Amino acid sequence: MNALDQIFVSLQRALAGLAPVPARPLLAMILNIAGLMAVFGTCFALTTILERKILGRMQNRFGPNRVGPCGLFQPLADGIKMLIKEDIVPFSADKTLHFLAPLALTVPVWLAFAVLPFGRNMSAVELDAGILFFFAIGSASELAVFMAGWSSQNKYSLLGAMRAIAQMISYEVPLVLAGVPVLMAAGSLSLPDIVQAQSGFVLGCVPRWNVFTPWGLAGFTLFLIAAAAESNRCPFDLPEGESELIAGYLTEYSGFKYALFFLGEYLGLFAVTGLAVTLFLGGWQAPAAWLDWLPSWGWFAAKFSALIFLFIWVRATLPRLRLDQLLMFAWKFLVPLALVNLFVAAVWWKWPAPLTARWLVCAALLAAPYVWLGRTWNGPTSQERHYHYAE
Amino acid sequence: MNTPLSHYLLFSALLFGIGFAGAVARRSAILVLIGIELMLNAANLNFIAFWRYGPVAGALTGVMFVLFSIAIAAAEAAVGLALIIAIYRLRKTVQVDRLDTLKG
Amino acid sequence: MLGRGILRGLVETWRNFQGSYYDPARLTTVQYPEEKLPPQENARTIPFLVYDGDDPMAGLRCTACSICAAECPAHCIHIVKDTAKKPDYLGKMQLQPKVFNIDMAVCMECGICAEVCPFDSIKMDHVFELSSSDPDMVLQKTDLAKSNDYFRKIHPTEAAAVDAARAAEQRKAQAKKEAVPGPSAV
Amino acid sequence: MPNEIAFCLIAAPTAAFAVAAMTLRRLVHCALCAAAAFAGLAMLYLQLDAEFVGFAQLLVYVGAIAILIVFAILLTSGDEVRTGSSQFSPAWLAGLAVAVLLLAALALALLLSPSLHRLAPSAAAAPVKQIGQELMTRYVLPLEMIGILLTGALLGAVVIAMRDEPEVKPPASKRADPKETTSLP
Repeated sequence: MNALDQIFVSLQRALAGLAPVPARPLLAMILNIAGLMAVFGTCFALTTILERKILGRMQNRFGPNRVGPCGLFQPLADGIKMLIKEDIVPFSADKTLHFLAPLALTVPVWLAFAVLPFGRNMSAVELDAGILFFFAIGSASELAVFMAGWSSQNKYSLLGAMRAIAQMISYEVPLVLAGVPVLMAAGSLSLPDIVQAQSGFVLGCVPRWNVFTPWGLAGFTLFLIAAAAESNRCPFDLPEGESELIAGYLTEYSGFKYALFFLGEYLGLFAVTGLAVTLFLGGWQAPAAWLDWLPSWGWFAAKFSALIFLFIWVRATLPRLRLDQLLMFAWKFLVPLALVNLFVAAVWWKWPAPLTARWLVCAALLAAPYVWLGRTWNGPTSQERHYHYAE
Repeated sequence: MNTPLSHYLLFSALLFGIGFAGAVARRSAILVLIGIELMLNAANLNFIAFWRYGPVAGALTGVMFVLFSIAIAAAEAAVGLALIIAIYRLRKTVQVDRLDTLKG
Repeated sequence: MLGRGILRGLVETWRNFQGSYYDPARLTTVQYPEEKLPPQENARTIPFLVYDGDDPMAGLRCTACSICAAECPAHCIHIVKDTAKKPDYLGKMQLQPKVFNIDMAVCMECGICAEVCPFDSIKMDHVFELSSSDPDMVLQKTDLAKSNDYFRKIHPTEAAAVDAARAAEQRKAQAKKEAVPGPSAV
Repeated sequence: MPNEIAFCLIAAPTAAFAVAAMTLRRLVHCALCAAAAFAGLAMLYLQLDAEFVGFAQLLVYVGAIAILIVFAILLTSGDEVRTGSSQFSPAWLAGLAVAVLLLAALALALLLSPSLHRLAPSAAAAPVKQIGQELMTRYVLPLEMIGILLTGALLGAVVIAMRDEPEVKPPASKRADPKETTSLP
C-alpha cells in the first residue's frame, strides 16, 4: 500500500538522486514541474474531448467520434490544427501586449498548481501561506484578460474583457469568503495542513471532511458557483458570449495564441477544482478507513474528476446569464450568504453543544437566509414587463 | 542573506525618486496617483528590509506596518480614482494643470 | 425555492446522458455518411427530366415549350428547340429540345418549373450529394434525363396520379381515333 | 553571492518598469508597467522572507489596484493621446530636479551611514500563524481601525463616483393599476 501510495514521491527522489549533490534540489524541482505539466497537460487534452462527448450525450447526440477510436485522438487533431493555423495579428493592435496577453494568462495558472497537495507528501511547494499564494496568483489573470481585450483594438474584445474583469473581481469575493471558514477550522493557510485537519472520522464512519458540516456544504456550493464564474465556465461564460460579443476578448486571437487562452482557461478550472477538493472534500483522504489501501493520489484524482464532471454537467444544463443578473447574483446573493456562512462556522466551532443540536441549528441558520434571499432576490427581472400594444 | 541592507535602501530611494518625479512631472492625475503608489511601495520596501535586517527577528512590527499600509493604499487608490472619475465628469479632463478654476 | 429549477434541469440532462447509452429516443443523431434517413416523399432538390420507355433521348417528355425557362425566377434553364419533331404519347407530333441545360450553380430548387410544366416532364429529384470539383455546374439534357420508373420510385403518389391522367388521356385519344376514322389514318 | 544576483535580477527590471510607468506616453501602458513594478516589489518581499506580505502585495496591488487604475483610465478616456500637447506638466524640469536632488540626498545619507552595510541575520520568518495572532492581540485596534477605514473608503468611493443625476423613475401608476394599462390603445 505504502509503496503504491508514495510511488511518485519515491520515483522523484530516485531520479533526483542520480544527479550530483549540488544539482539535486534543482533537478527535484524540474521533475516536479515536468510531472505537473505532463499530468495536467494530458488532463487538459482528455477533458476537452470528454467534455465534448459528455455534452453531446446530454444533448442527445454523439459528440466527436471520428478521429481515432471513439474520437479519442480529437485533441491531437485539434492541437495540430491550432499549431498550423495562421496567426493573425490585427493591423491596429498593440503588438507587444497582444503577444504577451496569452502568456500572462497561462503562466500564472501553471504556478497555482505548485501549492496543491495531490497526494500524501505530494505537493510541489509547501508554502506557509499556500492558499494566499493561490489567490494572489489567480488575480494576475485579470490583467492578462485586460491586456488581451485592450490590445486587440476591437470593441467586442474590449467589452468582453471589461465583462470578464467585472465578473472575476465580483466573484473573487465570494470565492475567498467561501474558503475562509475552512481556514478558520484548520487554523492554517497551508494546504497540506488543511487536508490534515480533515482526517479522521465522526461517529466512526462519516469522514471529517468539511463538506459534511452545514457550513462546509454551504461553503462548498458557494465555492463551486464562484469557481465556475472565476474560470468563465457556463453558465457564467458571458465574457465570450458568442451571441452578443463574437468571442469576447478572444475575438482577435487565432492559432496557437487562441489555444493558449483555451489552455489557460481549462487549467484555471483544474486549479480551482483542485482547491475545492482540498478545502472541502478532504483532499487526498479516502472516504472510509477500509478504503485506505487505494493510493492517496487516486482518491484526489477521483474527487477531481467527479467535480470536473459536475462542471460539465452544469454546463450542459444551464443557459447563459445576462451580465446584470450575473453581477447582482454575486453581490446580492453569494456575498451575503458567504458572510452568513462565516458566522455559522463560528457558531459551529464555538458552541459546545451536542453534534445533532449544532447540526440542526447551523442548518437552520443557513437555510433561513437562503430561502429569504431566494424569495426576495428574483433578479433584476422582478419588474413585470407590460406590453402596451402587443398584448 | 549576504546582500547588505544598504542595497535595499538604495533601491527603495531610487523607487521613491522615480515615483516622486512622475507624480510631479506628469500631467495626468491618474499617473500622479500611480507615482504616489510607487512612493508608498518604496516606503513599504524599507519597512520590510529593516524588519529583515533588524536585531529582533521575532518582532513583526515592520511586517505589520506594511500590511496596514497595503490596506490603506487600497483605500487610497479607491477614493483617489473615484475622485478622478468625479472630476472627469465635471471638467471633462484629468490633466492636473487644467484644473485651474481657482487661479486668478 | 431558488434552485429547484436548476435541480430539475440537472435531472433531465442526467437522464439524457445515461439514456443515450440504451434509449434510442435519447440519442437521435444520424451519423450521415454511414447512416442516411429515408428521404421524405415530398422532398425536393434539383429538377430532372422524365422520359418514357428505354431510350432517354427518344422518350423524353419535354416538348421544348420553354414555359419552365420563362417561369424560372433564377433564369437558370436554357432551352434550344430542335427543328425535328417526334410523336408524343398521344401520337401528336411535338417539338423536342435540342439543348436543355440547367445551371445548378444558379438553380435555387424552388420547384416552380415542375409546377408549371404542362407535360409532366420536369420533376424534382431527391439526390442531394451534388458536390463536385467541377466549377461549371451546368447539367446537360443527358445528365438530367431520368426514367419514369425512377420518378415512380421517388414520388410514388404523384407518379401514380400522373400515370393515371396520362393513361386516361391516351384512352380518350384512342377512342376518338376509333370513333372518327379520319383520312389522316389511312 | 546568489542572493545578490537574485536581488539584482529582481530590482533591475522593477526599476525599469517603474521608470517606464512614469514616462510612457499611453496611460494603459503606464498602468501595466506599474503593475509589473508592483509585482517586482512583491518578489523582493518574497526574497526578504516576508511571504505573507509578498502575496498580499500581489493580491492587492496587481489584483485590485492595477485593475482599478485601468478601469479609471478607460472610464475617463485619459488614454487619448492628444497630438501637440505634452504629457508632462509645464514645470516638469523643476520637478525632475527636485526628485534628483531628493534621490541624491537619500543616496548620500545611505552610502555614508556605516551601520547600514550590515548583513541580515541568518534566519527570520514571519509565519502566518504569528501574524494572525499578533493581529488579533497586539494590533487589534489598528485592525479595527483599518476595517472602519476600508468600509468608509468603500462607501466614500461609491458616493463620490456615483452619478448625481436623478434616477428616471418608472411610471409607478401603470404598475399599480393594471386596468389602466389594458385600457390603453
